[in-house]
Amino acid sequence: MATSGGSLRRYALTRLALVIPMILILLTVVFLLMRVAPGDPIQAALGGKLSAAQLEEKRRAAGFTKPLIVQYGEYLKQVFTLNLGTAITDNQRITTVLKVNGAATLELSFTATLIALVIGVPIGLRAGRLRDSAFDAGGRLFGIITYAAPVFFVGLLFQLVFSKWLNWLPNSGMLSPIDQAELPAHTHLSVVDAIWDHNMSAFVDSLKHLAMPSFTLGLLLCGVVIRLIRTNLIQTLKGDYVEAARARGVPEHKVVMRHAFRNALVPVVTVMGLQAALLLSGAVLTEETFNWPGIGNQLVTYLNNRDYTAVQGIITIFALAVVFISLLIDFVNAAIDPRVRY
Amino acid sequence: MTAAPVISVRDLRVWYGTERGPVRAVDGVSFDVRAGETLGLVGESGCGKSTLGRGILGLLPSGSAVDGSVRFRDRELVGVKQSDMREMRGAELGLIFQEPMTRLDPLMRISEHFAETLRAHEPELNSEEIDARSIDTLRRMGIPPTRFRHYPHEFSGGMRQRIMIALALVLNPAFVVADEPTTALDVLVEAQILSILADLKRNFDTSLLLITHNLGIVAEACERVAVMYAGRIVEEGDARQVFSDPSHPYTRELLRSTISLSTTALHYIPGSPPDLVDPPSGCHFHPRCPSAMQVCGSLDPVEVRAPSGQRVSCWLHGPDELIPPGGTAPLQRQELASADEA
Amino acid sequence: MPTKPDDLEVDPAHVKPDTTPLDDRPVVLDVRDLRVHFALRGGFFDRLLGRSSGSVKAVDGVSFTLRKGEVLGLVGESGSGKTTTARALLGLAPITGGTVRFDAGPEYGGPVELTGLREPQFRAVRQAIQLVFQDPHASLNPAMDLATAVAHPLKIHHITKDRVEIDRRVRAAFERVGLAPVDQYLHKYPADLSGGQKQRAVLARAIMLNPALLVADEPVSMLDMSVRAKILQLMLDLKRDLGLTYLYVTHDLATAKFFCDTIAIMYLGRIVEIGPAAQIYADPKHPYTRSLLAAIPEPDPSRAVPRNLPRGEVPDAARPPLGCSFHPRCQAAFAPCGWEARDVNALLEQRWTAVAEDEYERERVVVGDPVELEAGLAARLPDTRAGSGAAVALLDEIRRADPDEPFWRGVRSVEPEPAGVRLEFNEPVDPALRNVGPVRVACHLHDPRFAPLATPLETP
Amino acid sequence: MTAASIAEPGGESILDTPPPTTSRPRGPFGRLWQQVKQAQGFSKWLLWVGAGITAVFIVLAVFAPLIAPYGFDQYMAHGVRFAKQGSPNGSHWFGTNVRSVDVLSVVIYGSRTAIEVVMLAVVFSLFVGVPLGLISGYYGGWLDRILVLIMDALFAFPYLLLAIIIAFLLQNSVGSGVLTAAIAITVIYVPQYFRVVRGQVLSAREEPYVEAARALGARPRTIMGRYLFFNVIQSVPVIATLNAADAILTLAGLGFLGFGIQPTQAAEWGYELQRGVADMGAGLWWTSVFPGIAIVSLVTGLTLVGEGLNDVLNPVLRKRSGRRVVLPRRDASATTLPTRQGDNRGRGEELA
Repeated sequence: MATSGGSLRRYALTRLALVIPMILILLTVVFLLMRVAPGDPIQAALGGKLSAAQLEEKRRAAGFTKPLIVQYGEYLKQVFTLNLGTAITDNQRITTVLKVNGAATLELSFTATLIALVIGVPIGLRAGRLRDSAFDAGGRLFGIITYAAPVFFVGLLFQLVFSKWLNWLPNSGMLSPIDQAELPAHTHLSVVDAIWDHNMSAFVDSLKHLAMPSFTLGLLLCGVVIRLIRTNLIQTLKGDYVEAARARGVPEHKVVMRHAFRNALVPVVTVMGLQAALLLSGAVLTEETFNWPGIGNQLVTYLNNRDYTAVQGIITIFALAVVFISLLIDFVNAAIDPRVRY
Repeated sequence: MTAAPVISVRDLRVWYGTERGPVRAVDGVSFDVRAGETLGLVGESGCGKSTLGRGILGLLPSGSAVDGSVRFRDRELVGVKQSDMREMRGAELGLIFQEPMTRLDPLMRISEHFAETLRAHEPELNSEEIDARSIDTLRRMGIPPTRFRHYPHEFSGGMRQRIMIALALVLNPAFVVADEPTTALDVLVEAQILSILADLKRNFDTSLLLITHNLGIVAEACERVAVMYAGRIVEEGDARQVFSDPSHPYTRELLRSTISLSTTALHYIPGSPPDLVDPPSGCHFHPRCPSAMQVCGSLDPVEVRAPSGQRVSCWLHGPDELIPPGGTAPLQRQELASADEA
Repeated sequence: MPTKPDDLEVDPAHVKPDTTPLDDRPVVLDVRDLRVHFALRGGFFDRLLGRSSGSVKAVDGVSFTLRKGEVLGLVGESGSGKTTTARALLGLAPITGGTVRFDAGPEYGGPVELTGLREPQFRAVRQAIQLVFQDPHASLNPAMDLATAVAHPLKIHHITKDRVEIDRRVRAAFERVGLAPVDQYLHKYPADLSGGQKQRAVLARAIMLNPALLVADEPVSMLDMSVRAKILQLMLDLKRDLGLTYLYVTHDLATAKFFCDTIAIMYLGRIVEIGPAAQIYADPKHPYTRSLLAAIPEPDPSRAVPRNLPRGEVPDAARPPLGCSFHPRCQAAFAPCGWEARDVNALLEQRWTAVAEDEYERERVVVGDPVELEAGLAARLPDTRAGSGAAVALLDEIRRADPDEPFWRGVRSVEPEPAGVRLEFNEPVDPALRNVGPVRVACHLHDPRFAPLATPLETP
Repeated sequence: MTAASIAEPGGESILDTPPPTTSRPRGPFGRLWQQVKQAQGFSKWLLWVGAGITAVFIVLAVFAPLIAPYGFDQYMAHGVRFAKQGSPNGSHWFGTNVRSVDVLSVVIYGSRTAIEVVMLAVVFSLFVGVPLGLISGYYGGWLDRILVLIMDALFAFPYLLLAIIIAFLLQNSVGSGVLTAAIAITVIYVPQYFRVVRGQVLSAREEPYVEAARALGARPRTIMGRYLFFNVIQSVPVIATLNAADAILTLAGLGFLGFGIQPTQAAEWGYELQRGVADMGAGLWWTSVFPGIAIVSLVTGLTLVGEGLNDVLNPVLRKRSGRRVVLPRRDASATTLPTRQGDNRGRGEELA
């Protein structure tokens, strides 16, 4: 047991090696899902617009006539060469979609996570510490209701109040058309681009556009954060080492923050990593509600157009994102918990 | 005995709530521990000995009720403010736990545990002083300085218990409660820890309340012993005296049923310890006592000084003037069903 | 002084009616060179590169025989492999080597070789061998009432489906273990019972199938002092009445002394001493047995004596010491016991625990923090000021401070090198069990080849 | 493998207080009910308020045809077409929507759809997830490793996207009704049951009572059925209720994105919200606010039940006791004698 000298680097290498099978499994799942689909992707996307001969030509060009195993190999090759193909319906390269729309999604998710943490962590901490107090009850109810309210409904209400009635914030979109036209896309993150360009009006405009979507998504995540922190804190506060710290006369706030909270963080971070799935799902709905030009919004468009290639490409991106996030989470945990590294 | 008591407990009661009603874990207990003395508190599981130990340090679950008096030197500890109690814990009153494996925060280095403890009570210390004092205390417990910055999981159970003892002693408390400190350890390690505890008063001039279920440990490490049964101390006195000439029937039966290397015949006490939610009337031991009299089931025994010098609460030792007429007749009991015994 | 209740007192002489000498009774269990090795689950990276991450030798060559009606005590600390040995006999831990011959007589189907049995075949053996666990609470299914739990072995082995018959047998078993009046206990759940009652129920379940051998893994260690004797007594009664044979696994030498005919002391997967209980307690031969016996706190203040305890703790079974596993802790260890590179770390740590802070700092500068030394017969201690000879001087100083330290008996040579100092050790010899009087001991002190070396030793 | 766990004789854990003498009703459901009844304080409030809300929706769902004033796709009555996007009034309390359908009726019939889908999905995923978890956890080995990888992959995948794709793929073969939605939702919840049950099995498998069953010679099937199952499903009620809440959100999400149940098949709240987006821009709030409130209420109700159950059933969160003890005054007890005349030592030295 007492093997000393295990290093973070060694752990990181091991963990990285594990990524490969995980990616392969996810890719296989994606591929199978898309290919066992009944019906013909080309027919579905372009049927009616082209003649039968043209469709057949397209089919061959897209490789749908080859055996499934060959298609699978080609798909994997595509992914590992970071070329996800071209959408059938609008001829956009999926990598371009990732760059442009992905940035919008990133901007939204990042801000929403930040909001969720800023609101959720203090509430969860206090609720867990003052278990069964009025604050705890209130905090839990707040968490339950924010989670229970679908993002699109909250979004609609926000739109009704802040946009329609109060007229404070723009109803939808990422930037006003005028800023959209002026602002060069360095990163496709509108807030960052505005700062990059020292463009004050675009900066304010982008923040105004960001406010409602990010709050909507943030509130959803916030419910999860409160619940997680509260439950895990209650658990770690019962820990033997917490009682031992109290018995040594360590001040209560240090007992809570240094012992209980830090130990609670390990499971919290793990579950938060799994909640990446929630974040991305919520992002799709939020983007749809606020017409935010994110990747989820784009996905829905392609789905409605029956564009299999594009859908497959975007799903692949999501899958890779999930793997990346879980990797990140494990590294964070290894940094917090010395036991993980062995 | 000339030394003044460091801890003086009078008529202490600690009850805590359960769904079935209050548990009378400690129900009117009095004893003293003098400077540099080790008092063994011995009893079976569930007799309230751990609750008593924690009650002295004010470490009780919420919802517990405490009354009576605990005086530490010239300060009353029952009813003292939580913040004052915290300042005394660690600095004046130490606690050593049963299970060393879980008592150290797994995310903190040993050095950080010491720094936290010392900073909480002596904020004027700088980090060199903290390190020097911690390493010195650890060394006296047999932990090499090379392992000062290791994490808890890199130590074995015995080492962790040594670290826990060092953590309890680094502030030189005048009084330490050791709650079954060796129960979770192997017999050789147990012996090592016991010899460390026996050296305490030589090296640290600390008074010790050693809570244990093991009479052998009391014989080994304590000058005086208090025997606890069902929330009360039934006998207390010089360890040699109590072991060679027990005054209370429970002490006597407990000694006889203990299996040791010199045991030649099996002996046991019929019945099992009572439920402390609803303990028997009068002397709590009377249903199991081979010497029970009529009075034992109806009146609480009064503490008297036995001829051999120890304090004992048993009607066999009087005072005769308080026993109602006919009270000394043997108690008639129903035959115990054999399974009630265990 | 009231008189003691004699009816509760049991003279152990009365519970052993079988007067046949132990050696003449049939052998029920014959274990030869039993090995239980667990492959260490290495990191993914190791497996990827095909690196073996070794194995834990939980049980490493254990041999003993158990005759009908005998009680064999398998005694050791945690990590000694005693529980793994017990579990292996029931097929709950994989037997990776050796032979285990079980022969409880024709009524149990004659002799069986347990090594190599597959799980379905083992299930039949488990009618004849039963296991009692340490924690009576955890070994009963919380969702099953006592009657169902005790009757379950009958259903599992398809003994009978007749409800009346099942009920009769369950009641008989309850009576037998003292859970009476039976009706009061039949439909209780484990959570409603005290520890002793639960252990009685476990025993009732164990005797349901009329086993020949009962493996009891610390059956009383979680019970209160005042209850232990009752359960031990019950076990003795069952043995007498049902003709059982016991393998009693425990860390508690006191109950073992009372309970067992034969004692086997285990340390790190091996038996270090085995023999008749009376002999072992009267005249322990192995230094480990001696320290165990000396370490038991006796409930008699007048007998408490200062003792010379072995240092340190049971080492990691994944990387056991060379030679005799006990040598790093043994005060009597000498040249052939297996001294090696890893012991240098222990020596330094022991030194630095004893000396003052400034001295420690000074010496640490010379040789640096102890690094994890691999097992081996040569150790190189670095010298940060190469060529100054400080490391050699430090070793000399350590030796001068405590010339009786057993470590030095294992050192063959100390050679200064350009960048430090090289220590070489004597060739390690694995101690084998050998007859010493009526007992068998695995210790070089009792080996005539080495015994002459054991007296204060001249070191090179 | 060193000094980890040996006997703990005085261990104050298991044999701490002698058990109560009365036997309690048991069996898995008896035990569950027993614990639910013991809920106290806020947990009790959570449980009962949640159960109340949920019960209201169940009543609405069961008796929808009797309660709803009109059918879920009825846009005219007595030969008169309802107003298009009419505001709430006496005959249409919640107004009418863009299809001239009565919003109140849609909301009521929506609860029927929601509860149908959720019940189907929960039952399906229980039937798939629990046995898989049991088998995977008990046997371990390569089967376990493969199942875990697949389930983890499914679990980590954005669940809404998964549901969309499944629904999208099933559209052609199964259609776009209740069953498709239920299957799509089942696929995303199976991994949760699998993970939880497998985790519980892994820890229960190490329990001595399971090893004892093996030592008795029980077959794996018996061990799983008699020893593991009832001890492992303790946490299933909690996940099932929380998942049911979650499933309603997923169903609504599917509807909102246009991949859910079509309005010709059944009334569905998410779809109504999608149609309401345009109305909202025009200030017509009622077409979306009422279905929205219905979603929030039902999800809240189910979540409250789940949280309440979690408080009660989860051993980690369960409190040992809620009641404060008040010590009776000493002199109230006649048997306690205040005089301690026998003691003539220690007392006098009380203060130095």
